[in-house]
Amino acid sequence: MPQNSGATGVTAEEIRTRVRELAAAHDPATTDHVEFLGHRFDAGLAWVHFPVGCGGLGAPRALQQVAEQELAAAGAKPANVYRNPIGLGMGAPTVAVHGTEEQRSRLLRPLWTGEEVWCQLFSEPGAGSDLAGLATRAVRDGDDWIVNGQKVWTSFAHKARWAMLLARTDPDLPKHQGLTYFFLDMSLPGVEVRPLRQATGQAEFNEVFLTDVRIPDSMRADEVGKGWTVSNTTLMNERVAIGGGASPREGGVISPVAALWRSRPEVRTPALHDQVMKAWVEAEVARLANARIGQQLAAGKPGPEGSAAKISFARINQETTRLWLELSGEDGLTYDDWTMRRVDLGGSDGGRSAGYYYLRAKGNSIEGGTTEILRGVIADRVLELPREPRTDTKLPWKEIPR
Amino acid sequence: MPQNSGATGVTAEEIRTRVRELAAAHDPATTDHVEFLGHRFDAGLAWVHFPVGCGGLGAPRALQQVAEQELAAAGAKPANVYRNPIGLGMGAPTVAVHGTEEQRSRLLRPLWTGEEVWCQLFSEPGAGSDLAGLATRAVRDGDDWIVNGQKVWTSFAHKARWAMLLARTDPDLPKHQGLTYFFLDMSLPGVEVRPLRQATGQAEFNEVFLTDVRIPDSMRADEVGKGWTVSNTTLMNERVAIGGGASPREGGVISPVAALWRSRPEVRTPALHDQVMKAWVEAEVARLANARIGQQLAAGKPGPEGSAAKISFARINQETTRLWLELSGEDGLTYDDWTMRRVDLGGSDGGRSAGYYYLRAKGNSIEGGTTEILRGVIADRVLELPREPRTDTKLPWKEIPR
Amino acid sequence: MTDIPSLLYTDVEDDLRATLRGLLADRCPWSDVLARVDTDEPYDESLWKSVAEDLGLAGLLIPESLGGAGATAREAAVTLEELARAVAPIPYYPSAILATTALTASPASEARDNALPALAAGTAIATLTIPATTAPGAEFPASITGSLDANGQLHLTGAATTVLAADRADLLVVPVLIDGEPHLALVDATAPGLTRTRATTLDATRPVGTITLDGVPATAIADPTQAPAALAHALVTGAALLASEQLGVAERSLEETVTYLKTRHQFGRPIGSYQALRHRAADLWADIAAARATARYAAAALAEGSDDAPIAASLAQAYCSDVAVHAAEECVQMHGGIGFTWEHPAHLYLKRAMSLSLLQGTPTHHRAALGGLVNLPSA
Amino acid sequence: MTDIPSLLYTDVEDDLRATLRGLLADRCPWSDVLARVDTDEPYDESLWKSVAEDLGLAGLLIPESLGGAGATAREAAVTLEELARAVAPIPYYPSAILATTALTASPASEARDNALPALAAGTAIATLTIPATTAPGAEFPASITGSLDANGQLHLTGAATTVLAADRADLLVVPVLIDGEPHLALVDATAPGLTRTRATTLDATRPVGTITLDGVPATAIADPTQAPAALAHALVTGAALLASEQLGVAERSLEETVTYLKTRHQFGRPIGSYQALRHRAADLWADIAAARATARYAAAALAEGSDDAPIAASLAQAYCSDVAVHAAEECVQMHGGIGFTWEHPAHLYLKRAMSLSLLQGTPTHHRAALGGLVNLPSA
Repeated sequence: MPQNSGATGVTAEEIRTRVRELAAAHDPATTDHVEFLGHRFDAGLAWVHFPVGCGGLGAPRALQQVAEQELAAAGAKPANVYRNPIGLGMGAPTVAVHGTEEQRSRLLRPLWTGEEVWCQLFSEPGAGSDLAGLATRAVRDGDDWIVNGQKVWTSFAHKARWAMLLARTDPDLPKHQGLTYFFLDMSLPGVEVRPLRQATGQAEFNEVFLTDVRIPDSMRADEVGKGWTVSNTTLMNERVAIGGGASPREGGVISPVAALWRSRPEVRTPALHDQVMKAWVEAEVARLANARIGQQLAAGKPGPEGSAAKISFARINQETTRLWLELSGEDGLTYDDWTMRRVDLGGSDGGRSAGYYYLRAKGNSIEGGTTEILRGVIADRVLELPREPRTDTKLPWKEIPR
Repeated sequence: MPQNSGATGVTAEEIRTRVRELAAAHDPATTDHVEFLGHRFDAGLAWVHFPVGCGGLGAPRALQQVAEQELAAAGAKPANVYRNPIGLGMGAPTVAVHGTEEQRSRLLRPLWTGEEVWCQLFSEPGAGSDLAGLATRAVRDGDDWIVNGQKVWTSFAHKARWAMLLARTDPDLPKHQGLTYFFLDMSLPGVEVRPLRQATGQAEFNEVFLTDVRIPDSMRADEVGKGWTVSNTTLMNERVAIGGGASPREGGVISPVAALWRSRPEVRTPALHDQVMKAWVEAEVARLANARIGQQLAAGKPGPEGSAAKISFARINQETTRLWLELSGEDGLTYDDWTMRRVDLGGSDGGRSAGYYYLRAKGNSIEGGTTEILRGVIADRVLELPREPRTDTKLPWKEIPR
Repeated sequence: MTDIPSLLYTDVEDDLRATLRGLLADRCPWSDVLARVDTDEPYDESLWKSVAEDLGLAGLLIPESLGGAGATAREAAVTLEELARAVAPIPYYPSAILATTALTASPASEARDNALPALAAGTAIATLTIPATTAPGAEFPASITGSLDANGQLHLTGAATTVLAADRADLLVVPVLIDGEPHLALVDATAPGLTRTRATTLDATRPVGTITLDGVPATAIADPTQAPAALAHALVTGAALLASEQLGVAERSLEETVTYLKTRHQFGRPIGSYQALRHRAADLWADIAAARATARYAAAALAEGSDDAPIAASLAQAYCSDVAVHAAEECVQMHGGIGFTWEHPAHLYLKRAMSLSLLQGTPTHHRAALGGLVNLPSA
Repeated sequence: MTDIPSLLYTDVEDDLRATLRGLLADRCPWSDVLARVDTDEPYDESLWKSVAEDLGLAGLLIPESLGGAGATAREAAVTLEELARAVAPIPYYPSAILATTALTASPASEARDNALPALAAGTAIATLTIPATTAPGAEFPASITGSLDANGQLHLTGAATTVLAADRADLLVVPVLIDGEPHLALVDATAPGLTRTRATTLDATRPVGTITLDGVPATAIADPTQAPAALAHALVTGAALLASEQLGVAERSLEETVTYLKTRHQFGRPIGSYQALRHRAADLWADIAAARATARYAAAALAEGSDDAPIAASLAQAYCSDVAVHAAEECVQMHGGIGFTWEHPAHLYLKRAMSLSLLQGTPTHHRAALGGLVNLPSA
């Protein structure tokens, strides 16, 4: 966002003043939360580094922290991330950077207040790790685009009003060049959302079928053929800050395992002790590694360790939940419930049986970038190893074997 | 060997008769071993499936077993495999299949008797896994070939009179097509053998430097440009029959570890017990897997499990010797001797310190086909997975990046 | 130890496999297995009828004189391989392996000799009322006790948890303490005083449940001189043969994976052409080849009545358990997203493999037990 | 536990590293280290002089008042990282870490306060006479006993095996039992009655040997109220800081590997373009990043005098040991044949890493010890 360089000279004191004025005009204690968030947006205090009129003040990004603290001190609840995580985390920055004036003013405010939930329509059954190979077609028809295709691994699609859609507009170009990015109104005819049931029995994600959906060209983000660039803005904001802060010792999945070990001496055997200690060591090492990543970020030296952290997060969850099952003895044979139900990503899933966590952990090395892809990222970007030979980047997309 | 199809109708009884005649003419108890082996060769009892005149009778291969048993019963010692393993294992079949009449009569008899030891000059510093990429050049000059290059990982080179040499005769052809195979007299001028010291401190192998070595064309095996085909005959015979027979339980490197555990209770800890048992399980499983391979071979159904057996052999040796070091406590810090000395492959290396075996085991996953190459063999030949894209098979050799 | 029995499959075993595989391909596609998870009918009764009655496989381990096939653990092992490959939802293992071997190891008696022909015919299904996690070498269970009433009729009281096929069995083989002494008793599951529950299980194709006995009439079939050995034999047999189930699950997982690796394209080429995946698939194949030898050895040792059977059983469990879980885990991972969905069979293999690793002793347990069997004492 | 100290390197530490790395690149190439193995002079005395005297690094952990730098374990850790990267053949760890911390944890005394300035200046080299495999928490050694003669002079008798730098040390810090009570004593290695031998070691750059004492005169420097704690402090410090050596070896192994992967071609392309090797290298990098955080935490916990230091030390050993060995093993394997030759440095890293994993407690030992420290009791 070139316009947010902080050159406008907004100071922390001005932020504090604006918060005080906002709180004086709309008492956080008595104002409806959504309504208050709207006022906060209008005051430029949603994302202070966004441009004026887009919920921001064109202030330096670091001042967001000042706004949050001051608002919390004034008794204001923050935006509800659990209600609209994809919109807040990825939709907003994409709209702010690549959206037109009209798109920004239509989309950002209800996104911020949570009145309009967002989802992301990127992955397809045939395009997982190879996102740029996607097949959903958008064909120009007058002032509209007619879209057909199938998207998958879409969380929040059943609640979303808007989607970030990546579609192919020119199959004759090489794969990365023929893509265009749209903001899709999920209430349009031809959009069908079906829950996608997982190995755990429940559905955190959806499949989305797009059949002759007409998107007005006014809802295209950036230029035709620039979809890959726009999607990179979205994905750069996807990385959850795994290493954001210092979690407590025994804070993760080691916690129930350690608790079980301490509370049920009858399950203890010498060999299992070593396995529990291995899991404990892995968990504590990962905690320290994440803390170090957080310290690097805080010192303004972000490192590439995030990919490593995600790899180890998945591995530790998988190994430790398996150990949990073994320690569970007879209980390990049972499961709480296979009934299909929708569960929101990020929603609470506490209190389930060990088997649930074992199965769910299998997704950790697939979702949000497979472990294999992340290893490739480290090999490419950190170790700068030679790339594998590629045959798919220069061919017209339609000629790539699939 | 098309000529050994057994069509000559030699029977087991004839073999037995010939053995009796041989033993009657040359009493094994009193005849010098080398001399006896020479008579055995002349009687066609060296390799009964080889052609007549080449130490064989053109008999079915299965009758070799009859000859060996009958000779042993007559008190004759078998050929000394330890003295000339490469000659007996790989050289002889290569000469028999690809050699000229002249080469067979010159080479096979002293190879068999052990009077002339053989080695193999294939691998090069720049061509290990990628043998067909080798760079040693042979240039035609009248009736000779002038050879220049460097070979490596050559066991027995310092004792060998003959070598199987693979060299590049046409760098303008694709890599597999420009190779020619020679029988090299190691006593020729320009052949220099240097010991190759290993991580263990000792040298089981050699480097061989070839500088303007003149090989007469009469010592070329098969046609010019057919070297890759000939080398495959050699390599097919390289596979040591790991699964040849049933080794006893605790027969491998688990043996000293189990002995240490049994004899020194003070080293035992609960966690180490699980590690020892893991090693024991791996060893016993490998023993059974090898026995099954042997049973398949005996049933005439050779499977592709040999590659898997070699992978697990290396892994087990490596993991178990590491455990041995850990169990050794203070002794694990020490080493018996770093002094450089030559050791023959296959020679005894018993009674060394645990550290020696730990280091030596590191070679097991490299020598005779790396674990990585063997995994590729399984992926290609057993699982029939798609090959990796290759760029080196059709280019002229000289244009391949290296 | 140098004389290793044949670890190959005989022609008879190959034929058995082909017949059963054909039946299962036809009658037990994974989609049917999956659909059943959302129903209240965990067992495929019709498939049971075909396997047990039509093919006669329920009686493999029962002597011909009692209506069985008089076959050996080798054939039973092949049967379990195939059933596991198909994740078949039938109670073959608890009935035709566990309960049957407990019965055949008990002395002849009217009760036993009436039960076994029914089991052989598949018209009755039995189970052994012990927790499914019980390992060979476990102490004789003490959770059920028996006493004689005035008429000399034995009555059992107590409970057993996580009993395989608890909800389905017609006959129960019950380890029971009578006056503190170990016995086996046979119970008709419809007898008064018997209640049973079905738990929801990680492997929905293999339910367990609790059997509660409140003065249930029973017939003693093995006395203190016989019962511990009969139970031990059943547990060793069970553990040894589960390795063949593990082998079957592992094989099927790898096959599905390899098929997918050949067809799925990303970045313009089949993902099976990527070296990291090729190497992982090759390692799995190598592990499975070793697991096959080990599972075969366990079956052969049982078939021969070898003294080495307890070692072979623990060895097989110590090795094959992990191979099966690893193969199923890799099957999920190498399929990527689709492998994590309900509508793909990978999770069925994963749940079967993980559940198998907990049955009749975990690998960790069996390694520790092996230490005692091969004179490598614990610390 | 939520307050984690900085795990980053300070500017001072970065400067220290740069200086030392420059010196080692210049003065301690691996080819020199290797050549020394075939000689009878295991230590590079000239390098010691530069590191200890010129750079003043031998006194990092010694207070300024006693001639040292008054630095912390953080700087010592960076020093060890760099020395291990170079497989430097100098007795820094036994002298500047083990013996030094045993002395600084002992009360002020004439003997101690004469020794420490010499150690700080690098003019004397010391060691702690315990087996190099001794882990934190070990019982106080009983292999050496002391008694007073008629003049009140202490004399020591006994022996200690696999003592680091036994053949080189000028001063010995000796755990000794006097009348059955634990003490530390200081011994001049040239004193009468002292003999020492040097063993041939797996890591030829780090000799160990046996020290035999036969009535050797000594000076007590810590009494029973002080000696066990001083020894324990030295052992915790040693274990914690060895993790930084392990980190250094692992980093160097990976760097050598990555360089080779970029240049070595087989089948027409650099082997670093093969996915299986790329993934393995990436995993190593991830493991090393985690090891760095763990080693840094151990050093920081020592520097802060945190109660968590024993946990941090065992954690670091439990993790970093295996990372170092694995990285060195992969360095050999990914180099193929050349990595198994004497004329390539991979074996130097492998021997250092393997030897390090045995020093001051193996990973298996430290995991067991951690159980006691974090209330996860053994079975």
